[in-house]
Amino acid sequence: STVALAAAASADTVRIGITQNNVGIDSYQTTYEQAFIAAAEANPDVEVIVLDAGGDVARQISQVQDLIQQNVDAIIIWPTDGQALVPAVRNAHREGIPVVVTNSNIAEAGMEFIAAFSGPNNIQQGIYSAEMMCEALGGEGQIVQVTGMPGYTTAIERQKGFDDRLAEMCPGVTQLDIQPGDWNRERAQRTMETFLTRFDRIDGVYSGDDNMGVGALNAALAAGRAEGMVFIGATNFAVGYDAMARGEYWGSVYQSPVDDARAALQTALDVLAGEDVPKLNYFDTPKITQENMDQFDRPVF
Amino acid sequence: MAYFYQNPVLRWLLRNPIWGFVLIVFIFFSLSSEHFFAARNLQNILVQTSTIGLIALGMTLVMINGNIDLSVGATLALAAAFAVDVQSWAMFATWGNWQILPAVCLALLVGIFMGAINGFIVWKTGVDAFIVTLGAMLGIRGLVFVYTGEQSFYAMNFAYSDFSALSFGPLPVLAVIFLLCVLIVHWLLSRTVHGRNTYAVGGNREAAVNAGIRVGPHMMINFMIIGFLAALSGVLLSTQMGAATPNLGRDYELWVITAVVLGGTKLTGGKGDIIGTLGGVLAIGILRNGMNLMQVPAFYVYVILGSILIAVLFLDKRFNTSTDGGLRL
Amino acid sequence: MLLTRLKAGGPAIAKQGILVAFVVFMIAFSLMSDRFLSADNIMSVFRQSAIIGVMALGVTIVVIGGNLDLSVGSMLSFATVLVVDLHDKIGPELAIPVMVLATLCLGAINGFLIGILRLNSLIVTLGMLSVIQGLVLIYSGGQNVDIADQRGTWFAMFGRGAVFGIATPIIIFGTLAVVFHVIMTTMPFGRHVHAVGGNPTASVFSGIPRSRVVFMTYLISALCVAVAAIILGSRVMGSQNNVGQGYELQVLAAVILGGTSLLGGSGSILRTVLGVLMLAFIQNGLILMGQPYYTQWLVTWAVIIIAVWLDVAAKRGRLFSPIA
Amino acid sequence: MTASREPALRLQGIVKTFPGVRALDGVDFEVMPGEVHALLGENGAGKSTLMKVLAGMYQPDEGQIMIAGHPVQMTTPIEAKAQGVVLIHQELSLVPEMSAAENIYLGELPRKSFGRVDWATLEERANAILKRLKCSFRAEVTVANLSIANQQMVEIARALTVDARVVVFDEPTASLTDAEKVVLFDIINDLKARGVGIVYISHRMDEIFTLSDRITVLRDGAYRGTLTTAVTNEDEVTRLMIGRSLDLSRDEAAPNFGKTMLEVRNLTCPGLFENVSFTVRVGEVVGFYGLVGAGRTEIAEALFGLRKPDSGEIRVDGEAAEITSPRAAIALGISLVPENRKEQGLVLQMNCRDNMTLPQVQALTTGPFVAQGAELAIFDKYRDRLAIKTPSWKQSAAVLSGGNQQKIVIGKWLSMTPRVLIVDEPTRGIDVGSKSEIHQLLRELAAQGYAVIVISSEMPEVLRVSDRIIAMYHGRIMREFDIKDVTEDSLVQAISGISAEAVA
Ligand SMILES: Nc1ncnc2c1ncn2[C@@H]1O[C@H](COP(=O)(O)OP(=O)(O)OP(=O)(O)O)[C@@H](O)[C@H]1O
Ligand SMILES: Nc1ncnc2c1ncn2[C@@H]1O[C@H](COP(=O)(O)OP(=O)(O)OP(=O)(O)O)[C@@H](O)[C@H]1O
Ligand SMILES: [Mg+2]
Ligand SMILES: [Mg+2]
Repeated sequence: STVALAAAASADTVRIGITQNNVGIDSYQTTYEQAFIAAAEANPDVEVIVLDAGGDVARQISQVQDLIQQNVDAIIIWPTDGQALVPAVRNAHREGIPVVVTNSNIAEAGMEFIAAFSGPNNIQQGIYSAEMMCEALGGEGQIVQVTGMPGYTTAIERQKGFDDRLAEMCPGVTQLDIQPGDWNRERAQRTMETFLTRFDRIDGVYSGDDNMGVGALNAALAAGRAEGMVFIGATNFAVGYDAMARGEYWGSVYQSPVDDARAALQTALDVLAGEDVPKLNYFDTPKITQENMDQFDRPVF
Repeated sequence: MAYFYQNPVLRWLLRNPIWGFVLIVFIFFSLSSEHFFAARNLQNILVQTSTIGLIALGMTLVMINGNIDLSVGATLALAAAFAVDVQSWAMFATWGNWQILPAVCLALLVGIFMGAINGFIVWKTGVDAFIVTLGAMLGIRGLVFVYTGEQSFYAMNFAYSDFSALSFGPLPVLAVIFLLCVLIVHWLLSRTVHGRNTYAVGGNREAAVNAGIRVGPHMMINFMIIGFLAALSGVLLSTQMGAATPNLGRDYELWVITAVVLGGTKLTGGKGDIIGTLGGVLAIGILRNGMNLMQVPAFYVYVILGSILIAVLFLDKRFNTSTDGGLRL
Repeated sequence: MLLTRLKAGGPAIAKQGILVAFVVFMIAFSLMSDRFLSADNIMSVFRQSAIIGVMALGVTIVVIGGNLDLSVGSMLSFATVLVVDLHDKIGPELAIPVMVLATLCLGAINGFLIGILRLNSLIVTLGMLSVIQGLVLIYSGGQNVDIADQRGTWFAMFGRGAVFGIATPIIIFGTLAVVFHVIMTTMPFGRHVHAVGGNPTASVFSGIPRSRVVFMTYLISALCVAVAAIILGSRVMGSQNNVGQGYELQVLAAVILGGTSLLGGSGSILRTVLGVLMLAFIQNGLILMGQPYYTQWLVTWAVIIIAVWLDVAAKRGRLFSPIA
Repeated sequence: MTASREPALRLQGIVKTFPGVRALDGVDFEVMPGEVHALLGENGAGKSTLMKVLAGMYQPDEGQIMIAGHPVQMTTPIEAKAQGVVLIHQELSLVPEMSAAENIYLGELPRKSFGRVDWATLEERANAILKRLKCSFRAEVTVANLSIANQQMVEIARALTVDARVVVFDEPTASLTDAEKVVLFDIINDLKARGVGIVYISHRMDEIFTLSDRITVLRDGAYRGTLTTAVTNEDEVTRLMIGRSLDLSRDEAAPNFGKTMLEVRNLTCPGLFENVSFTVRVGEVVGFYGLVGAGRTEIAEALFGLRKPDSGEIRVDGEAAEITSPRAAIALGISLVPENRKEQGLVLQMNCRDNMTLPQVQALTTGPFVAQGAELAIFDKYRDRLAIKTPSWKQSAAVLSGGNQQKIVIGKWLSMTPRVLIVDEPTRGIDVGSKSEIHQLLRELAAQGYAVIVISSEMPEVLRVSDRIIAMYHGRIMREFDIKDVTEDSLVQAISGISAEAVA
């Protein structure tokens, strides 16, 4: 994950530091990191410093400080928490180091201090999922939701997008309960098992990502109740893609970590090159369903 | 070799191997990273250390007492949430920057209160502190989520986050507060009757009871102190972030305990001091910082940090011959 | 009523504080949710608790031996990633033994550092928690691993199968619990573990191979993790690098709830099972009632303290600690 | 002591039960100011329990405590202290990591402003007390570094810190040397002269008769009677205590020594003992006598594989033995009853039976399982033989009285039927009845063909059980006496190093 490409750092080499949220917690982040490093390696003028906050805000703040201390040319941050990084970003801004926020956005108060945001729109993803759910159920039914780790931005945003849009678009669909699956497939499976005991009728399940979604699917399959149940996730994982191919999984949101990483690096380079970069660079995260899945590559993670 | 044992500095280092270790990693990183040995970075290390460090001070007291507190991470998060949220309460709307004051006070009180609850339960029920605080670790985190409704709070008032950028001469204000607390707790532990009783209670609880020390309230006070310090740590952390997040401080208890044990405090109580604890937290702080600067890959950081922990423990064992009087046990 | 009984020394049942707490709590929950005591739900909770449960059995033995094992969480990640990853590469019949051996090696490292070198178990296993987490990530490159053909492998039987209508995880958990209970209560090894945990010095004076005993407890703990990993891998048919994160504390909570003393020397396998079930039922019951996760945490807090308090009070013969 | 005065302390009808045990069954007891009142009873009779009730550590189920004529409630040790009741514990109640001074003033360290410890005052006062007790160490030294005897002196020093009305000494001399005993007795007489009421618990009759004014005897938790020391005798006290007279004679059957079972040559452990050579024959009891710290325990530890000697040779039954662990020692047929029962002898939370069979549990099996019946048989045998008082084998060792704990440890090692039995201070804290039984037992064991080593700091004990006495001083063997040639004077001289020059 570390690359110090420019052994003899030439004058026009740019040094970019990145601090990521929690590499290794899931394949998405790992693939992102690999793609990021690969993209940097492909560019001889870039030297990157790759750090990981391990999910801890305080550690991420120190890493930003450490990057400022090393006088990098730009900092890319994958915030562990959108609110809490604002002062750190402000510090970098004061030191004249441009900050690009990647993957999940920083809070409103920090927007004036960043050069740009690059990443998916998690709220939009929640909206997409709600729309798919609504469509799949034909506007009527009872669903449950398995969310990510409580308190983390991505989990909160997806849930918010989903809840709001569902209520607005499909008042006929009721959410029976929402419980966390901690981004953990086994945990999601357990949660779903309890849902299955508790509710005699579940028409649909929305999960904060496909990893958990497949956990929920496993539980329903084991209980013999998967038939006709609509499973919708987000961040299409390979397992989700395969389940979709088998016809067990209804749909998800396609989000490529490779695109995500490349976009972040490119945005940083654009900023450094002095180009006019829009503040919000959302990359496309389309709906993927059983119908249109052949238009997408099977995710590598 | 004889010189080795006679030189007072070396002898001191042998008894406090963690400081020897701090010295070694300090020199190592100074040589291997051009960015390490810079005033700015050393300030960073102090600030970064202060979070875990403040709690570790309290943990030293609690552990010398023969107890432990696993709920500090959650207490930290709860206090941070209060510190940030209370500022925006309507009743303080007209206070200007002064609205920070009641917020911080309330946050610290919450910390003390949580400590008091833990201490009271340990005192009255006689249930082991490990269990009481393991429960509280989950429960207080639950309170955090109830209170925050799963959201992060942020401080509208930038004065709050600017506070952490202040400095006294070369020292950032957070480092100053930390060092001050180090001095106070060191003084408390080594000079006062309460401090000596802390050792007595941990060294032989029954003897302390027999000698008429009010062991229950005594332990409760130490839990309140660690509650206060955890809350203070949470407040300071939230000034760095200008925000409070519900997952703040997860796993901190484990790092704090690690630092304190590395600093020579015994888990069974009765032995330990603040100087060692300071060494312990600095060791972890310097390692983290140094590995960031040297861009050690994330996966290897886990391996290195864990191995070093064990290695330091091993060295400590080598240098501090235990009290079994040469018996082969 | 309970109080006066406690004071009087009480009948044997009142001394099983945890059992009393368990029963009271089960009754309370069944009043609040009609699904709670259904056969389906009970089976489902038993099955869910098998993974934590099997690990808790091993940790109970470690704790009775006077030590802690916090590395079981990341060791579970390690073992599950390994067995799932190897499943498609070398087939389950090889993957399982390779994984078990590798996990036992980790247990042996713990055992060597703690049993032979006598390093503090809390810190060593905390360090190992970190080291092993790193090893998993390095091994898998941080990628999730999955078993491609979920339907066609006999590996599925460990987590998803059933024998005579009883889910395999329950059978495995139950069998291990009985075996370990027998070992700990009726075999010399069990006696040795109790002695070493209770008073290591006196054990050595009695000619007990203290180092070897402690070493063995860590091997057993690792073995339990390996078994848990087989159940987990088979149940999920895949693994994340951090599946076991945080399990160490859940396991420890269950062990403690079962009344095993952290000071070592006393504890019981069967009561650990009770502790495991109690935690699982709390989680399950509160979800059945539609309570949010933080309520579950708050209730767990209260239940842990009250149950252990009852237990301690029963042993002591009075409700409040006599300490002034 | 005029009869009209109020007793300094009066206990009336004290009842205290523990699960399964009625430890105190309506005990009456009183101490007048300026009186030394001895409390006697077998192991487990309830002496310590009664005193713990007095000191606020246990709550009595029934009964009343009156201090200077006023009924009081002693719910905590703090209250007891406030009432002027000081208890010197049977088991040391010290904080090992702290200095002697701090231990002496534990709970009432002198303060300066801001709650600081007034170190100067503390050390000055503590040193003054230690001087009164004629202790050779300074108050600044850490307690863990003191010998057991000196730790006992620290415990005793506590009695002198407060203006006590009643001071209770619970077996204070169990680990003191004669010189220290003399000092202690002076202190007790001094307290007595100042009108303090004193409760003195001991199993040593000579002390009781030297010190006390009256003697109260407990038996099985019940009050048996009070005697005036001046008009009674040991026999009467003993009969009241154990219901029969004691035979303190030495059986003079002609000893029948066999082959040399244990031979030690030039064993050296620098700083602990040097050039130690001796032999023990089958059928022989060899007593090791010396002052505390003479290095006898360390020799035993070396023989038991717990300590690595620098040089020297150990031969068991004629064969050179490499003893690297207690396991190896046990395999060679060596048993060691260690000096410190709580730390080295027992797993306190384990039950009595399991404690007793611990060293052989691996051998006591049917198939892979522990043969619990065989275990129980062993336990029953030694419980009867040693008269161990416990409600059941299930009782955890922690709650046994000190003397009964010691018996469990002895039983544990006897049941191993060793070839060489080493006992280190075997009767510390054991009542006179059991003590004489243990002495007899040791003699019998020798007669049955064991080679026995007895380490003791009590002269009557070594004189009574040994066939040969080895006198040690500062890690060296000063002299060997045959029991027929020994005189008390020569023994005292040998262990105080007086004859060192003569021998060297
Ligand atoms: N905490 C306790 N729980 C249960 N039983 C106890 C407890 N403390 C003491 N006992 C029992 O009470 C009885 C009296 O014990 P105590 O210690 O008072 O005897 P003692 O007269 O001091 O004996 P010794 O001379 O051996 O010191 C014993 O049978 C002992 O086993
Ligand atoms: N007054 C003293 N000053 C310094 N060291 C001492 C003193 N008394 C004893 N020691 C040391 O403390 C250690 C433990 O002494 P302890 O009281 O157990 O006697 P011991 O050597 O075991 O022999 P014994 O069986 O004769 O009591 C011994 O190694 C001795 O060297
Ligand atoms: Mg006693
Ligand atoms: Mg000795």
